[in-house]
Amino acid sequence: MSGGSAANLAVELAGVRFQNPVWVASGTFGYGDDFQTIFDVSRLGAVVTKTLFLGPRDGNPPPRIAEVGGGMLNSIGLANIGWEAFRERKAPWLRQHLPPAQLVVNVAGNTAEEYREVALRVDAARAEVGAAALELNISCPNVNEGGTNIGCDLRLTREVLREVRAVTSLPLLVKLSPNNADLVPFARLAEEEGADGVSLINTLYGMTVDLHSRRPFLGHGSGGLSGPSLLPVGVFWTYKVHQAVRIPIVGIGGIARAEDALQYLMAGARAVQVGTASFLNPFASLEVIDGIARFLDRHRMDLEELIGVAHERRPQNVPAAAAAV
Amino acid sequence: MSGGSAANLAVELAGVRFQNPVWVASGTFGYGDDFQTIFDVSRLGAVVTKTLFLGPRDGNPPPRIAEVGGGMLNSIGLANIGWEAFRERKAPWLRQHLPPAQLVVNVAGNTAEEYREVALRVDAARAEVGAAALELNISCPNVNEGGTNIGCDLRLTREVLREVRAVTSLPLLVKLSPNNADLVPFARLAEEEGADGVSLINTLYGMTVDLHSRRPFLGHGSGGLSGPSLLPVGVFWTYKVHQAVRIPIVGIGGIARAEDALQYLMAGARAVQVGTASFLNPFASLEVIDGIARFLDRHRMDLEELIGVAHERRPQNVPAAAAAV
Amino acid sequence: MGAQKAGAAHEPAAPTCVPGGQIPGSGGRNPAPGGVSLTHAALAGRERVGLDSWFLHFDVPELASRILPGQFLMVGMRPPATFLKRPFSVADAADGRITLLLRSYGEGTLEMSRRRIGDPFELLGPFGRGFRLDAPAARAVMIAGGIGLAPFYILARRLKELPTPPQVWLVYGERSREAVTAGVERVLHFDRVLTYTEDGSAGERGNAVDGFRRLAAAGELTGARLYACGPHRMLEALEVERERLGTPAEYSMEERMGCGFGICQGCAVPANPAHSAQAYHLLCKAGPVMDPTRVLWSHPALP
Amino acid sequence: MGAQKAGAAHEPAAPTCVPGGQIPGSGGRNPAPGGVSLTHAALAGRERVGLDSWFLHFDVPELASRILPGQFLMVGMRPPATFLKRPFSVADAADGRITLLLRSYGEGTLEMSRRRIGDPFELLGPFGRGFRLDAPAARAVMIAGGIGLAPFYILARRLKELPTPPQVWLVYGERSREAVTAGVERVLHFDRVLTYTEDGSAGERGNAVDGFRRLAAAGELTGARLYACGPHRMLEALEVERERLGTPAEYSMEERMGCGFGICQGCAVPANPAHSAQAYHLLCKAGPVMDPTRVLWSHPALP
Ligand SMILES: Cc1cc2nc3c(=O)[nH]c(=O)nc-3n(C[C@H](O)[C@H](O)[C@H](O)COP(=O)(O)OP(=O)(O)OC[C@H]3O[C@@H](n4cnc5c(N)ncnc54)[C@H](O)[C@@H]3O)c2cc1C
Ligand SMILES: Cc1cc2nc3c(=O)[nH]c(=O)nc-3n(C[C@H](O)[C@H](O)[C@H](O)COP(=O)(O)OP(=O)(O)OC[C@H]3O[C@@H](n4cnc5c(N)ncnc54)[C@H](O)[C@@H]3O)c2cc1C
Ligand SMILES: Cc1cc2nc3c(=O)[nH]c(=O)nc-3n(C[C@H](O)[C@H](O)[C@H](O)COP(=O)(O)O)c2cc1C
Ligand SMILES: Cc1cc2nc3c(=O)[nH]c(=O)nc-3n(C[C@H](O)[C@H](O)[C@H](O)COP(=O)(O)O)c2cc1C
Ligand code: FES
Ligand code: FES
Repeated sequence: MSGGSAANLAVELAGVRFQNPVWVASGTFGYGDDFQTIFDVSRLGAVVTKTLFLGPRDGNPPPRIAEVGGGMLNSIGLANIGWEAFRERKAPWLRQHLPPAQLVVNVAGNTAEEYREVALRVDAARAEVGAAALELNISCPNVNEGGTNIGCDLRLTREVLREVRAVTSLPLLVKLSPNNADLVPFARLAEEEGADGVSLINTLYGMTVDLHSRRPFLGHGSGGLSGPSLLPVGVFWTYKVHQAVRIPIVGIGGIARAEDALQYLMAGARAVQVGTASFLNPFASLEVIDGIARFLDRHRMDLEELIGVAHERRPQNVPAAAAAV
Repeated sequence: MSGGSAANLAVELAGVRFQNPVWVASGTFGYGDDFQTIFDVSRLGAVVTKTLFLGPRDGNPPPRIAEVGGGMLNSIGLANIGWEAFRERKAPWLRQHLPPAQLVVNVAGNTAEEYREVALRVDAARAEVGAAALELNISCPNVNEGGTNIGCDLRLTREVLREVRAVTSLPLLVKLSPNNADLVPFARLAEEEGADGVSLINTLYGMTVDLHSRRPFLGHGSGGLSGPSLLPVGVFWTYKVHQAVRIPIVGIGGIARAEDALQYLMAGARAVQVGTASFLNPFASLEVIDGIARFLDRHRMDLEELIGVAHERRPQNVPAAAAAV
Repeated sequence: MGAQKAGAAHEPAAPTCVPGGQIPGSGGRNPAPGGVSLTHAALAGRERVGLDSWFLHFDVPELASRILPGQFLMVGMRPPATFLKRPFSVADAADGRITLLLRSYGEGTLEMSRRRIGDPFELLGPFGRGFRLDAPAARAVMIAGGIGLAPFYILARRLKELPTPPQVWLVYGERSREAVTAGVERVLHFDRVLTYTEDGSAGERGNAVDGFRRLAAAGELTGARLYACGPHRMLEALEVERERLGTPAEYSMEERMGCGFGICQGCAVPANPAHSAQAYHLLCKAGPVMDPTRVLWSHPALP
Repeated sequence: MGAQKAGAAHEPAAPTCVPGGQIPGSGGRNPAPGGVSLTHAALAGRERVGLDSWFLHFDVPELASRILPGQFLMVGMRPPATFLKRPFSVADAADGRITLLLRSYGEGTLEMSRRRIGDPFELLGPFGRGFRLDAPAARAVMIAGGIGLAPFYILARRLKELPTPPQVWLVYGERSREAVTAGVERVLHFDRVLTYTEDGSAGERGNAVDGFRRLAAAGELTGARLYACGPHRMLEALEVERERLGTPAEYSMEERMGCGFGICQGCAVPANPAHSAQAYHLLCKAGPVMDPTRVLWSHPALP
């Protein structure tokens, strides 16, 4: 329920009941506590933590963000306080301010073993921190394999999934990278390996060159593109992946308004995540919740009727290899 | 030379001398003649034709374009008049209004054989139409292979390149699709197979759902994303590919102003193509030419000094697998 | 494409290439004959003329002097409020002033309706084939659905300027009294105006096609020439009636437009296979004013 | 992160979670104590005070009442002219009015400088740790480089409101006479103003650090507290001098900011390894006013 709306926004996903389908994306909401002076985070569908590694990471040198047409680039470099510091310093606040079904812990590692290790620790502390699900960020370089991005390699992805799936019974979401020719094989792989859902999409590779210094602007060189530019890309892959797998999809990319979230839901996502939009407007996620409720009210629809509706009466087929142009 | 500028904008690429590095992109300039009432097309570095198939194609049903945050989607569906009609009805006008070194003929087919056939015909008519180079659009579904996008498949790309390279001695540019985990293998393949350069990038897959009809907005379902959103993506791949191959790069994606083109040149492109920007402002390509000339004047630089300069003094390495976030 | 075939006196003056080219971004200064220019103009006037419609005025003498009735402009704001420009029929062009009739509909038009006097706009054009002025009938009957009214101010004006001006009648259908564009009555070029509203709150109850039927039944269309503009469904319904009577006609149509001048191939309108080898016309070049027999009205892709 | 450690009386009031939460988009109405609000405000006043600087005024009593000197706002326009909002120090906050001192620099600030009275803005904040008001010295010496002047109007005002107000001196360095912000003289809170310009066209020739050196040489910094704001290179040069003297100081710094409140991790400033286990401080939370000894001034990534 939201505001004066009659709409029931609750949604079941990966075996968990979320009070609404609007989550906030990893790396764009800190560990939740930065919002303590802004709004009551328990109104959200879920809070996804910044990606946690086993130990802390400093991240990349500045500048770390750049504005580009239609969004921004970031090269934060997965700076995070590490799992143990999270458990000690951040989880208690979240435990107090967030019902247990609303925390999704996002983790990663530099190797498959590191993924397993951090997943194991989250699993062991699941009750203590109140974790509803685990989200795997696989858009990370594998240090053992020349830095290949795990999320762009089916073999490395499978390896990580097996390690993690073996050590946790927490609902498991795999967050897919859009830097691929096709996301369907990754989603199928996730399904095969027992993941409970896929989140998509992470950022696209990007770079901006500073004309004054005549070199890449970001301290790290390149970065990840997020914001409005990602909306049609994320909706596209949501639609495609929905045709291919049965596990639920959490739609991410460029969501700033209820209209954007509705596109993802219609394309087949069971939940969505608001990312970069929270930077410009910290209340964006709440506005998305309220806007979805209003849409359902106005059209006298159930959330369930909305999810995937775009597949039902499409005028033309989206061809198997949706080659555009 | 441009306007009152002292800058020499001429650039050698794939064995051809172009009077300046600013071209107009395939599918965003028709066959040139639509500009006859707008400006003198001979001022451009080159005109790249709409992709020509052997025979005419009607294209996709409407709506064919949609506006999205940071750009647009199109699902034109490679509508074109076909090579023969081009040769008869369009080439004479181009021949008259464009010096021979300024026409790049962009071609494609539904199979490797069709690619060969159309390339063969262009080669045979090269003097008649005044073709300076051939650009291969490989972002096309292969009808013999379940519609797999050729440009997302190394094997299919190699097959097309071999067929085409065998039948033409025209300078050959291969236009890469960004819908891939990595563009470097495609650029390397192009180099191996004797291409004279790569053009990058084509459009990214995208979709937008119409909240009123609750179905994909475009008649075709999905489309190709172009415009400002592509700028950081194209610059990123230009930079990466420049590190990996020796054949020249033509940078494409989101170029609307000289500043955008300068980013590509600094990242290593020897020429650029202005695409969607011509829709909003048909004079965009001329403004880019003038702006580059002004930049060179102001900084007393040669175009050659500019090309690839961002690689020379970068503060940090862009790691092999430029994993962002 | 289709555009090439339909050569006639009403098409834009034969284009010539300007040697040396246009000064970029300043096309307004020195356009080729029949040429396209990008004119930077401040909003010179703004009148609300209905619930969600406005006249927007721009003082752009050079551009105004080149407009043919039925032609359109691609209109943008500075800084741009939408990525693409929006197509607008020129509602009037006289005394160095161009007038648009704007209906606020979506993001772009809403933003346009909020702009204030002095705010900067970009006007790109003129584009397209307008109405024929070389085949006047004794009576010009204009059928306007909603904002489809726009091109008829200038068409009526130009018809009245002909050596032997026709009678000009307007059949205008709207949703309701509030929606009715007050400007209709202000223009002196219409000899007769029949207003219809869906709820009967102004004029007769009904729509513009009902008006056509009434004129037809009264035998008042004999010797008339029809000019229609409105939503696709209205034109489709009208065409069924018109075909029976065989009244000569031109319809101004709408389709999403990316560029306005033939390069994006976005504005495809299904072609009548009986009259065309190709599946689609590009509306921005072949139209926006079309011979209705060239269109496949029943195509499933049309709205 | 670093922010947690530096608890002191000058940090924003201890945050409390508002049960029931904020009304989205209307945060201005009911912010938590020390809370962040998104205030929609029309530009209430605009004064050009130098070649490329302006005062922008907003009448936002609720927000104005909560500003601590040295805090900043993330400022956006409606419709947004840039994707991200831009960080601005609050230059003054009194009588329900917030004043920003704007220097037009790039796309966003240029567009801001063109906005007219009545145009809609979004003010998000207040953010960050400001200057300490609990450790006043007998003499407050403010060193401003260019637009680094901004936070010193409000700082001077608030220092003068203390029970035992310090003397307030300003050392202000600018490029040239034209660039000098005329507003400096208008504010009564400065007891002494030393102006420097690079070309000597106003005040002394030199920069703000030269001013510091002069005061140091004259022994006028004994017992003083230093407050500095300006470009990174200026602060770095200043720090070399200051360290020698050991004058207690606070520097307001700049870094690219994506959010302003700790969630994007964009605003990393290299930390002095002698005082910190982590490599970077997040400037928006740990600053923008920093104890200069906590910063690694020589880091190659800094501009
Ligand atoms: C030749 C022509 C002449 C026109 N003349 C007028 C006129 O004189 N007065 C007037 O008020 N309107 C006119 N229209 C319609 C007007 O262009 C649309 O209302 C406008 O584009 C809607 O933009 P939006 O941002 O408000 O809507 P949105 O729905 O937000 O626009 C989204 C996209 O759809 C396109 N679009 C939306 N509706 C239409 C439509 N009906 N036709 C074509 N594209 C559309 C937009 O251009 C944009 O690309 C004309 C359209 C055409 C094709
Ligand atoms: C805490 C803080 C307080 C500030 N206070 C003021 C003030 O009171 N008055 C004033 O005129 N300016 C102030 N600035 C600087 C001001 O934010 C920049 O001038 C502005 O962001 C430039 O935006 P632009 O669009 O004009 O420039 P662009 O170069 O087009 O901006 C591109 C990007 O770089 C960022 N950026 C550019 N310059 C800076 C900079 N110096 N610091 C941080 N980010 C930058 C922008 O935010 C944007 O993300 C402050 C900066 C910070 C961090
Ligand atoms: C500054 C920033 C930091 C991010 N950090 C992470 C991260 O730590 N882990 C992760 O899985 N995704 C991270 N992301 C990606 C977002 O979660 C999201 O997938 C992406 O930004 C697309 O959504 P958006 O367009 O709504 O921002 C980050 C994005 C941004 C902008
Ligand atoms: C409407 C439209 C049609 C296009 N048609 C083609 C085409 O026929 N062949 C091709 O190789 N690329 C085509 N493209 C892609 C462009 O050439 C270019 O690669 C892409 O749009 C990115 O550049 P931009 O962002 O500057 O538009 C088309 C793009 C658009 C927008
Ligand atoms: S609008 Fe671009 S071709 Fe017609
Ligand atoms: S500006 Fe986002 S964390 Fe500091």
